[in-house]
Amino acid sequence: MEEEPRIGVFVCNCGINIGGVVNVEEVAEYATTLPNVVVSRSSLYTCSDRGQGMIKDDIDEFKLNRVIVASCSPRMHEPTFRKVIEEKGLNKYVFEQANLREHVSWVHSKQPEEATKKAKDLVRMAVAKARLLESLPQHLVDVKGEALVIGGGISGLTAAKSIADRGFKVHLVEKTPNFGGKMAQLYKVFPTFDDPQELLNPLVEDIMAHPNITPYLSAEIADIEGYIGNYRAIIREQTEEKEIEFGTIIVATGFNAYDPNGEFKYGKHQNILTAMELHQLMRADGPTQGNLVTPAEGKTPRSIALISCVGSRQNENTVPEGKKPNAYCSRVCCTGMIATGMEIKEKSPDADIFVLYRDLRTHGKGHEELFTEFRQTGSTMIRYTDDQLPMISSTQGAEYPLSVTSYDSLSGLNVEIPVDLVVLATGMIPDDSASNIASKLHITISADGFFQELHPKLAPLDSVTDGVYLAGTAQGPKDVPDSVSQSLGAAAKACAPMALGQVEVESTIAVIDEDFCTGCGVCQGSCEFSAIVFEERDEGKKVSKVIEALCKGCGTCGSSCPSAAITMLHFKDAQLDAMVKAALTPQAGEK
Amino acid sequence: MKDFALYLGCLTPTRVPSYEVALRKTSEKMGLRFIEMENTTCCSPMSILSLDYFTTLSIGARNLAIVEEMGLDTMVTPCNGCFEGLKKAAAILRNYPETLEQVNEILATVDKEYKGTVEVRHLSKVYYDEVGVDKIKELMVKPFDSLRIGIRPGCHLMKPTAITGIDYSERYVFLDDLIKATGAESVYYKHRFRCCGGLLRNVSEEVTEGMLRERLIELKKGDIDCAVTVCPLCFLQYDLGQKLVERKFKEKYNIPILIYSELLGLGMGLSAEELGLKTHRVKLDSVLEKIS
Amino acid sequence: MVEAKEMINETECETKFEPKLIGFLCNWCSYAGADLAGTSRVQYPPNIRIVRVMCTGRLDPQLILNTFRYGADGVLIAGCHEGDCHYIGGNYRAYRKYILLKEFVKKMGINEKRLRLEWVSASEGERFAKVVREMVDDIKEIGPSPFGVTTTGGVVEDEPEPKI
Amino acid sequence: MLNEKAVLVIGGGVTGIQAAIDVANQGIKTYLVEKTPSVGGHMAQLDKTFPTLDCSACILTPKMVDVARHPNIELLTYSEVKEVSGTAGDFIIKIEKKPRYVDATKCTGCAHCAIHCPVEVLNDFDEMIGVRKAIYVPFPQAVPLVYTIDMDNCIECELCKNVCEAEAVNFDQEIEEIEVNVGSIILATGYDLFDATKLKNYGYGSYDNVLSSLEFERLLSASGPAGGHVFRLSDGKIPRRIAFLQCVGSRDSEHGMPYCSRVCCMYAIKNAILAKDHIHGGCETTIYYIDVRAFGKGFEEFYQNSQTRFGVKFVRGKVGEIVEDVNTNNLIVRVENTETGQLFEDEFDMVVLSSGLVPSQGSAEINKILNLPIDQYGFFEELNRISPVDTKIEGVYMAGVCESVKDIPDGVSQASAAAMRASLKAI
Repeated sequence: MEEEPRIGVFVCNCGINIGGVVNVEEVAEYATTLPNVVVSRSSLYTCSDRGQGMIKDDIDEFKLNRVIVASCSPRMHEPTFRKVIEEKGLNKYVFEQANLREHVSWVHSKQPEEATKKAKDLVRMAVAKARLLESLPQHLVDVKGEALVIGGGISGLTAAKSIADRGFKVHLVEKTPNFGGKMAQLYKVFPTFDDPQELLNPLVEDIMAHPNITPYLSAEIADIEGYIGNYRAIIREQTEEKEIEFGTIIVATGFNAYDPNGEFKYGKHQNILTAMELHQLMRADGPTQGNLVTPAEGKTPRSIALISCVGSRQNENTVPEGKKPNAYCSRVCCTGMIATGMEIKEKSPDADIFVLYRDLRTHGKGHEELFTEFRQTGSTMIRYTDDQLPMISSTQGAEYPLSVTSYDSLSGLNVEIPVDLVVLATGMIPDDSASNIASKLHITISADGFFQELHPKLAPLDSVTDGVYLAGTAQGPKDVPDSVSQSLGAAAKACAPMALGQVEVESTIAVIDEDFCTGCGVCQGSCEFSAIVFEERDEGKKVSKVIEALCKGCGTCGSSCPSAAITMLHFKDAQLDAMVKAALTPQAGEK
Repeated sequence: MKDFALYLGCLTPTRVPSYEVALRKTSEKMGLRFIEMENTTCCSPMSILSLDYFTTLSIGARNLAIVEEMGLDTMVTPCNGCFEGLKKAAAILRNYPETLEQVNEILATVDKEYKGTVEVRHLSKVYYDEVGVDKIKELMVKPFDSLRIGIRPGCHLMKPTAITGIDYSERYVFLDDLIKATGAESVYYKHRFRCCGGLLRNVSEEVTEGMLRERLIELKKGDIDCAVTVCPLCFLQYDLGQKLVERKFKEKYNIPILIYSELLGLGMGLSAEELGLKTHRVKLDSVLEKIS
Repeated sequence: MVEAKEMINETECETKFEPKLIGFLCNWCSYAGADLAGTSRVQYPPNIRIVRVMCTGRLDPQLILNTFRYGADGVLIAGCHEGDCHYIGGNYRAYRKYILLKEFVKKMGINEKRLRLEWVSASEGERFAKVVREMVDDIKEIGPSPFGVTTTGGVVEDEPEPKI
Repeated sequence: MLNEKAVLVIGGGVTGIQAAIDVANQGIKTYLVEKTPSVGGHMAQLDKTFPTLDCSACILTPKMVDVARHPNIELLTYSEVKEVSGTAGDFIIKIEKKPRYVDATKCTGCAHCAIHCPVEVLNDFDEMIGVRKAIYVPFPQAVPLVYTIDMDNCIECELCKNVCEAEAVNFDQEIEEIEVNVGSIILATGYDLFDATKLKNYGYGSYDNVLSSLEFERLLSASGPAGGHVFRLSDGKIPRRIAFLQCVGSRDSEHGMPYCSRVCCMYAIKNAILAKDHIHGGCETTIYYIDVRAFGKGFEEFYQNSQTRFGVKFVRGKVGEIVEDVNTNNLIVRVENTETGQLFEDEFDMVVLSSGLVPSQGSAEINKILNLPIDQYGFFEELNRISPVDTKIEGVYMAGVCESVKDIPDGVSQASAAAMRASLKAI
């Protein structure tokens, strides 16, 4: 905007909060002496209706094109006052706030003179910046009312169905030929012992028959690009490729079972199974029609050992050479193991069960009760320690094919258990596709290899990229209900922008002056959000370009540009420089 | 094309003769050579598996041994039940040598030995792999374009996939291709993979008919001209069972049901009479009209 | 020679000297921390003038140098703790620049104590106040900035020269 | 663009806040009803949160402000649901707004009134450790930042009325009843802390230096009654040895609390670390546990660090009883170390009980109106394993601890989930 700045300054008493310390009248008076200030007033509560009304009237009366309120922290009321001037048709970015409460009156309450002096300085700084403020265009991006759900396990299915029911189109991509994921491979789900198929089948059928859902099976994402509201991807299903467009993404790529190869003699003897393998064995559609028999002998097992924390809570000393330890707890194995124990008891009541655990973490709804019930089956609990892992050896010709020896920290004894079957309660590891997806979507991966949420406490479903949301075990180990909750939640997150059809992206973004840009790409390296890309100009010159929708406006690129080609809107070098100069050299900031 | 040992099982010849007719007549046209098996017994019945593991396996092993004696390596059966039972037995006997040993001890009492070489295949899969979609297209002389078909693969053809080795997906089954090959359209409808309740018929009329009714309702919703299966038991349910359900619940469905081999037969120009389709309880007129 | 410069300054103004501090605070952590100092009424000397930036990563070394050029006796840069940056890693990038800047500032004959970088979270109001107190005390010891003395005389009027 | 149908969220804790925001963000009108004067719930009471040691207020306050500022959210604090009729898609709700005796539109939260108010009352927000005035905001960051007169304690001296420049105090305010029509309801009525006085052997309530975990949180909190300085309530001395007792009112069938409260292990570890951090000159912290249930993302790592980096001591054993030394007010805990099998006594300056979570009074009250099926403890029952936020009444959903005990991330995830389900009934 070329027109001469006309600034209005409104100094707030905030009751006695500011006025009690700072001489507000004096500050307001002083403001009139500053360049381009055409009106300056004080008021008791500028945020009150009366105060706001005063600002509006003055905008009309004095044709203000900049407004400064000197009151509380902008983090408190900047949005309030921005709305006020917007109602008067001014752009919200021509507002500036000086913080006279949190940064002056409340922290210098014993020094009124200094406080007043500081208040004047802050107002002068605000004016210096305000003179250079400019209206910024509002950036709205349209959001396509379609979502991509990656992964067709219970999480992906749940998310897809909700979004579709909400009225948006969903592209559901599953890499295997079937929906249901890992849950479909289970025998029963704890602690209620429901048949997973009973829960899954109706859901899958709804999905297949849903008018809003396009299912892709045995499919993969060949390519994906874009930003919130405007993504494009190429899906490869069997042989044919299809290009689709969508606005939001839900990542539900799930988990893999930890591969215990090289640990606990796994793979060395047929009767040493992982929990997943045991589930297969116990299923009615398993190789033995659900008959629980030892793979080697085809006999009903008389004695079974269940070992927990296989692939969880590891450290360098507990994993074989060359294997990366998983430090985290896999969250479901303990209850899973106890549930398995109950199921074994149900199938062969005479079998003796030995549970080897470290801490028993039956933390979910009804889990502890299940554990209590299990203990009443007279099974043996053995608490091993991570410095003495249980040892398994196969005993040729003995009555029992296997023998487990372990230290029991509760009795302080070393125990030896002859068993027919050993079941390893293996933990969860991220799906193989995780790192690939992460780099494709510019989302981060946390130390444990699972996708990293935006905030571990309050934003567990958002990724660092707007429009990309996390569901289920892709974000970290969890059981079925927790996965479902997460995926329903992720669906809600995805529905929000699609329901509104548009999202406003902050206008305070970085812009690049292509004439200055030498195409060195330093800025691209400095951008955490991959918001800067190369663009080919004619005569083959490469220049950096900011993708507005991706830019979060931190300005880091600006300070890293060796050619000073990047301007950080609303926090321009000149604007900050003016503030500093005004702060330090009063006469420079005055008329 | 190599020869296959044909294991009909009990149900097909005794209760679904039209299936046997169709499979024999069509196989000639497709150049499939089936050799009869003699002195076979009940397959390797899952109904006994839950009672005694080794007995079941031994029965299966005996049938499989016969194939070896014939100097063949592949057994083909038109029945889903036989298919799963024998396929499973073959798999277990191949994967668990100790088990095979114990089974052979039992077989020795009837002077038989099973070496574990036989592969068990389902008729429909033989159509798909050996004959192939293209060949079938060629053989079709009747226009099925207008025909909307809901497939009914039957559980024991598909599951457990690990053992049956049949790639099955909610989205797509090889049967869809086989249907398309005839020129007809294969329609997705709910419950296409759900149990028909057939095996429960001897256990509880209540349950089996309740289940079947749900299936029929979903089929009806799919608005299809006829259902097509490859399983004699499914067929019995949807054909005979349909009548019983209609009577019991005082409802009318009139969902014609065909066996895939019969569909092929019709497509190849064989007449309903030749195929003995008159043995069906549910009238096929609507379908026959559409394709004539 | 650094010491020499500093000594002159100290002799010049043995009279009560109030250092002028500029604080560049990131919007998400440190500015909020300073606000908390206010809401919890923690007192600290009124020598600091705070400039809000969205992220410390945005801070251009040239801006800092200008700040000294205009006569600041001390510059505080405060951002989110490691790993808490609202923009993932802006604070780390600020830290890199800071390391180099400190060297450079020394070469210019400015006592390195005048430039300080601190991680102050939104919950550390007390800590923010403490940092300001310390800094004010430190700089009172050192005396005014060698560039500060010009404030009475000619203000550096010319605009910052372009970088290229 | 706003939908004609609306959604009602009951409970203004972090779960309710998240649920309201996620519904409103979909362009659906949302009513958030909270019975206390401010939103924030238990999370606002916490000092820091595990496993990141994030300051609770810093991450929660922005959300509280969001919920208050959201154009689609009508925030009804100090209000209670009195009546629910109708069915999914069309519920009629009667809500009672209790009188604050302060005009919310005028009050600027300047605290002037409270400064002059002569009546001091124990502050329930501070777990009765600190005091507040009869005219009060429960805590500095309260949303809305509007003062409330607690009439049970007010002496009606009207000093507040006289000093209020904004002329906001109004003793004539009366109960206001409003009626809203919504498509669906989300319950987020949270939890209460298990009342440890039921466990006579721990002497909670009679020994000054035996604290509940929430009391300890308030001691730790910088904005709490002690300004973040941990001291003994008996004599103001700084505790040098603190014991944390796990499974107080959890995994305890004897006292009818068989379930695991899921969060105690982690908050105890967190508080043990913070105690070391807050107490200058050092402090020894010991945690007595049955199993350490560090199951969430980053929890196990946090647990390991607490031992290796911070030196928190862990002893496996459930404390049998606590005895107070009448002269020193020190506490002697009697316990069997189940790893060594030895019985022993140890003396501490302070003992913190990691009390479990129980269904809140609020849940029980709202259920008097809704009659939802509840489990043996009073948590609402879910429809089935893959509908964890659906109650057995269509159109009524739930999130957070009112369904079952869970930590904050699981709570807010569930909140978003409930928002999804609820929005389907409001479109």
